[in-house]
Amino acid sequence: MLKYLLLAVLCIAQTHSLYEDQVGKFDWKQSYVGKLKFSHIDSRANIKRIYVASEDNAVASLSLGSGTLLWRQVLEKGPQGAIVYFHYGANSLVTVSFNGLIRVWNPNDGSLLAGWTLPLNIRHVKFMVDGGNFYAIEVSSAIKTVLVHTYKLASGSLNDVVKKIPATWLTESTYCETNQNVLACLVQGSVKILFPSSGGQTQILEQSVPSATFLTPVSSAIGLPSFKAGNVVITVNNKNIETSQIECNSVHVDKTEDTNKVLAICVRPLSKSNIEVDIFISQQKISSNNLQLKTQIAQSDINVQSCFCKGSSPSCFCILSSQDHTTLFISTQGKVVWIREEALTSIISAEFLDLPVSDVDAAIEKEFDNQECGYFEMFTRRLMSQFYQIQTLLSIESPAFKSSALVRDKFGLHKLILSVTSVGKVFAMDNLSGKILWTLYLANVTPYSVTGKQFAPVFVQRSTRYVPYPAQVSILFKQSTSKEGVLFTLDPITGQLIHGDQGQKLGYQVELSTLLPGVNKNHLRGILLLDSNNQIHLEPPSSPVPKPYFIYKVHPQFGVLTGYFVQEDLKLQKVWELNFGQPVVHVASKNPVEKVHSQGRVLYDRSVLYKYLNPNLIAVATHTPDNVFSIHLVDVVSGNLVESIIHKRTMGPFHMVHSENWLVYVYFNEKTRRNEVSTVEMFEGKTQSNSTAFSSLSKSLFKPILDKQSYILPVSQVDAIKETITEKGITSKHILIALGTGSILEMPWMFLDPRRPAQVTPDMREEGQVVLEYTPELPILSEAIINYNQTLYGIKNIHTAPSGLESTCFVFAHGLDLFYTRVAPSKTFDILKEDFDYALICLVLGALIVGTVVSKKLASRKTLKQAWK
Amino acid sequence: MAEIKIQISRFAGKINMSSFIYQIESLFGTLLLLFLVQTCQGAYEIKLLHYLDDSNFSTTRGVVEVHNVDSNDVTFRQHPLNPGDIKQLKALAEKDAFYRMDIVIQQTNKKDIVLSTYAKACSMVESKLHDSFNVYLDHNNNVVGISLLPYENLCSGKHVTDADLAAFRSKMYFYAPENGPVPDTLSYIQKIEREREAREKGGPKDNRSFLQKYWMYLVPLAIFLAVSGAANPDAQSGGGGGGAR
Amino acid sequence: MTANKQSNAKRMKWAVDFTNRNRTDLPSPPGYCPSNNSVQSDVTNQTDSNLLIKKCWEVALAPIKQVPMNIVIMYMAGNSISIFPIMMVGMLIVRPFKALFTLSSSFKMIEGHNVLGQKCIYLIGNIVNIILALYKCQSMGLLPSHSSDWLSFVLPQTRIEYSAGGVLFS
Amino acid sequence: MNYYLSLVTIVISLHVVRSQEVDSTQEKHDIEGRVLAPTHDPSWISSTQVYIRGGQFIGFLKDDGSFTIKNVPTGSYVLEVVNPDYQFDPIRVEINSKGKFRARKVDYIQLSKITPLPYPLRLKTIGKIKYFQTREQWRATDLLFNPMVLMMVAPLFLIMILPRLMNDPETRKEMEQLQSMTKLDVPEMSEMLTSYFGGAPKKPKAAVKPKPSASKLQAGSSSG
Repeated sequence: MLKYLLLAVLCIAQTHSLYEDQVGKFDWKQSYVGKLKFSHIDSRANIKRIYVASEDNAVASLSLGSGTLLWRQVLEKGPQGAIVYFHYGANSLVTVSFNGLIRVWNPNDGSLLAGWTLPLNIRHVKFMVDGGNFYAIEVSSAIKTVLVHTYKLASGSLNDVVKKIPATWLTESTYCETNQNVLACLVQGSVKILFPSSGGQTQILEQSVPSATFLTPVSSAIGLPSFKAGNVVITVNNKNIETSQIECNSVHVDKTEDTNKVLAICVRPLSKSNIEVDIFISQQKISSNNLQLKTQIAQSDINVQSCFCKGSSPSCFCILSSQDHTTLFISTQGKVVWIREEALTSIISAEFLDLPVSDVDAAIEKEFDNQECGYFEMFTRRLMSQFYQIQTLLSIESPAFKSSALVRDKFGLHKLILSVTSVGKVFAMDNLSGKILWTLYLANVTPYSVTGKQFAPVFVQRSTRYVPYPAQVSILFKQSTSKEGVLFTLDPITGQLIHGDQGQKLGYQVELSTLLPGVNKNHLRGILLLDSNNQIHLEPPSSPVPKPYFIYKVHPQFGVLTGYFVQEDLKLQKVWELNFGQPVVHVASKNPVEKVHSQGRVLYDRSVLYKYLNPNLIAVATHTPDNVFSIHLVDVVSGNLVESIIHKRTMGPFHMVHSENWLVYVYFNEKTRRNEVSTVEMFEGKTQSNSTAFSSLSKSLFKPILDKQSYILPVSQVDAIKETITEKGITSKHILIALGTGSILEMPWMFLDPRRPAQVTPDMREEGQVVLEYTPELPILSEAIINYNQTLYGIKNIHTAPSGLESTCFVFAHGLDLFYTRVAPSKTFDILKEDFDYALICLVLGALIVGTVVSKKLASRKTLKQAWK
Repeated sequence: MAEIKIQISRFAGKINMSSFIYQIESLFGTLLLLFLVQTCQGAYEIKLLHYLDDSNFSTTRGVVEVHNVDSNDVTFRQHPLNPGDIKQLKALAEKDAFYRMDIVIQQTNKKDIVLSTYAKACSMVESKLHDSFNVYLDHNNNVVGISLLPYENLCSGKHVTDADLAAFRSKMYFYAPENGPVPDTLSYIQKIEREREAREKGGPKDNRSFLQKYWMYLVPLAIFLAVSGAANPDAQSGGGGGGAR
Repeated sequence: MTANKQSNAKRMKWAVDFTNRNRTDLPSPPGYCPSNNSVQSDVTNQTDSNLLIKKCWEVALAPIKQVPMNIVIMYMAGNSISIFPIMMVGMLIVRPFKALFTLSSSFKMIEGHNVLGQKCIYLIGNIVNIILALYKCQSMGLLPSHSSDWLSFVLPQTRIEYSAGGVLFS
Repeated sequence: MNYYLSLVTIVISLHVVRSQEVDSTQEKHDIEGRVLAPTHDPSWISSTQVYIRGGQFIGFLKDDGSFTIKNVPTGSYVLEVVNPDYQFDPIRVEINSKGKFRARKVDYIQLSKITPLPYPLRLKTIGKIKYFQTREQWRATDLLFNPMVLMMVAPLFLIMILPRLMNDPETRKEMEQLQSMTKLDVPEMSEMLTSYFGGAPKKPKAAVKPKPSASKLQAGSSSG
């Protein structure tokens, strides 16, 4: 046992691990909380902080000055953990989750002070916290009473008898809200204000608001619980009602220090990067400021989360949250203090893009641009470009240096991460620093949904390699209203939209889209779009379509797969159809940029087992209600079912990776109550029937050799899996597994190999290859956790991309945290080590040279002496 | 079948916990199951339709009666091609177009399943309508897909007479899905057990003498010494000569 | 250069010192008889050819003699590929080849003699050595004799049909 | 046939749905326990959570390290302590329908093997997680005992020291004796061959003249 463990440790040590001094050198992590739901600014404490609760079930504390995260606790995943009530007061934070859990947090470090369950159905209950008591208010229109349950906040023990406030005015349509210690109900054109926490006879205030159709609580200073009913802002000030009419969607109510007058702050967006902040005192606009933002936000609505004001001529600081999940901290004086891009928690697509070459290199490339010119001209060009190079070397003010920040480096390690979020916001980030280079807000769009996951296709139509032409990327969304497709085409380096703000409206519903392999004369790759009438559209229309071209469609609900042949006139001819009759949970095709270097696998007797590298092979996973999980390997050109593999008594979540000639999938085995990883590797055999070309049609009779193996993955949950990818495919592959506990595990393919022998014989070892004996349980080694102690919450997906170095692969994981790093599955064999000692090697070389010279002298002297003897 | 029974017993376990109504229901289910087990071996029919041009109109090619899936027991009843059909098929082959088929699986008391498959028309012609069907089944023995495989996979452009294209000669094979792998814990535990036992016993004592154990190292050493001794005088003389000069 | 000249000058000085002496006046060392020289050569002439042939055989047999030594070296080197075994094997291969190319010069000393037999033995010995070295290479896995050795030259298959598609958007 | 089978599936799945519904209205239980402090730094409390099903149920720690996972339905769960710096063994907790708890060690390989653990749970760290490789330190002994260095040094020793030893006249004499002994033992093959081949032409040929190279050779052999 120990022997195998030792072997495993050795293998890991060979493959990958980080040194402690490399922390943060190749990686960065950014922590987010998600779209703000509740917030509170603690301005009175010595350390000014902001406490927030988000749509992503996170409770956190931010520093007021910089917006950095001080602590964060993430509650239960999914709707069960949704935070429905949030309160800050008296050195405690209170949250109520949808599952009925009331938790009291220590605001200083985020540890739990108390936690208890509310014994009520949470759906019809409003909450309020007042003086160490927790009130759950049931508004029951059936018995025409408001029931107030009082609990001790610290323990959850029922504090008092249930207080019953008779309310004969309650109807089915009555809508109630709480703010601070006040309950407000909107009843047929009037707002009733109750004070459930006050003892004795309950006083009910009433304000008629004839035109109001909705009632929302408004952010307000302590002691000024306010609501907005229609256009009227109702403020309860010391058991008196004050109303003010402000034409503004989002307001904050506060009071001025000296005059004690009610003050309202109103924020409205003017454009995508411009907002207006107005201050009203007694409905009089006293100041108006225009704020220029460094990001793009949704123009539709902006919500004032909370504010704090000071001074007699009031100057306030406010937290705003916009529809596109951006959190802003501004001062009403017209300054943006900080911006948090919380939309980054909802990334649905990400792409690594090349940066343009530097101006100097571009000049050199221009030199070789057109070959038709004569020798003399070429010579002068050469001279010119060299002169230019010298010039740029000498003068720092040269224009070449100004744009040097965003240029490609020698090893292709500097790239741009383009991420598209489900709210329609697009980000470009620098992969080395994680800095946001530009943002773009695409209005009125929603992402597509594919097997339960949100998805917006991103097409890299042209990289930066074709110098006179700029790089071009297209993003496909659907319009929120008409469900028709919209194509946004942009230059990824600058973030400029090519077809304007509204994008290119396609005028049809897109069913399927793909990037074509060929380029047109402008080096632009075309996009093929399939509408709901099976009509092919090309974008740009003149794009070349390869021949013969086949298209397959997967109907996920019914499990029907249909294959089409694209005819000369771009009409589809249905050629094959499979019907699994089971819902499809996952479809895994190979990464189109993947390259496979080795066409076979060397066995220990030095013969070759050729890989079955079918570019048209996909893996379709279906799951039946009786918990049978099936993997179907389908050749999408011939429509052949290469193999079907079934796993009985299994449950999701399923994750699958399909690469080269193998398949890895993870599932939960219900019978043995553990997560299992199965791997399938496909081989053509010891000979290759056609070593130059692969044709699915002529290979339809052929059945590959399948090797299958299963391993126990001793973890409780897997959130995502992905394979590493490198430029030429020479480097060995690793599987990145995002665990539910927030780590990303790098698992060498060697461990998952289905051909791990049951017993390693000595002649297997002799060949110098590392052969691992089969062990059913995979080792989880802490050295293989690429994010070390930086826990990542709720990883949704991992993206990998090749770098310019063959050894190195980029990894970008996103969820509530963003994490970027680079991994070298076969170690960095093509670059000197980070800790390479240049001084030592120079020293040694110098010493050797000196030694040779000296010893030569000595030797000649000795021979002379010898001759004299 | 065994699987189904296991499922029954599994659910039978649940019944004890739940109410009486469930018991009756599952009893009914069990009975139904047992009934089905007896009768569901019934045969079904597969209707074959083919397209002899690029249009969307298919014609009937024939019918396959499936008697028993496990023993590939099927009967083909296919219409011979008339001269017009042959001409159309040859025209398709000349265009390098596809010979497409729709396959309708007709089972009693069940919705028809329509599947499609195709082959190159030229390979169909060159294999003289000699083809086979691979029928893929799922774990419940439902037909999931069919693929048409002509006898000749590649087109070489050889001439085929019309007489060769008169009738179809077909075969049908059924493929059931494979059971997925499971972690092999049993043999691993046994191996660990064996190793532990071996460790406890302590390996077999090596009672051989020193020479017996290490002869393979000593013999080469001896040979080496002997050979170097033989070679040494020459080397010595050469060295001496060099030194004298 | 100057040093050279100096030393030259010194040597000249020396030479002058030497030549000043009259060598012919010196008496012969005891036991040395200049007239005896020719007689001795006559005696040696008889055994000379035998000695020559013996020397010749020595040269011819040298490679064969090396064989057991080489076998031992190979055995000691083992089959693992690291710098020293590789260097040894390299020597084993290069030496006989070198010897073969310098075959004629090795037997130059015995012009006129019929040394064909010796040459043959020499050749065979070297060939045996080469075969031995090749066998060693083979057992070390250095010879590209398996299909796996040519694997990295196999180009990826080009695809004939292109395909694309996926799950329908909703 | 397939129709019937699918009907069966429906019946079965109906049962599954029912049983799940039963589960959801089942009694909920609270799993209790305590995580023993792995370090003196109090900040570990806020960075530690106890997870079930990868965060579907979470227990947060109080100041004393105690936790309660609320509203867990009956079933078998693997409980994990998530801390970025310290490792804890997972524990399998089983809650039966009567609300009895049973805790045991997680063994994914031998499912039938039960190693019971106390309940309420007491979770102790098994050590700090080692994420990083340690850099190799440069040590003189490492260099000296490097096989490469040894192989370089040993010949150097032989070349430099042995001739000095040889200078000692007694050892030299001994060596020479040894050599002469071995020389005597092994008959010279070339001599044998010469005598064998040279036996026939015993008479020296007159035409053969002593060449300078030959005489040189002679001199060389005689000196040895």
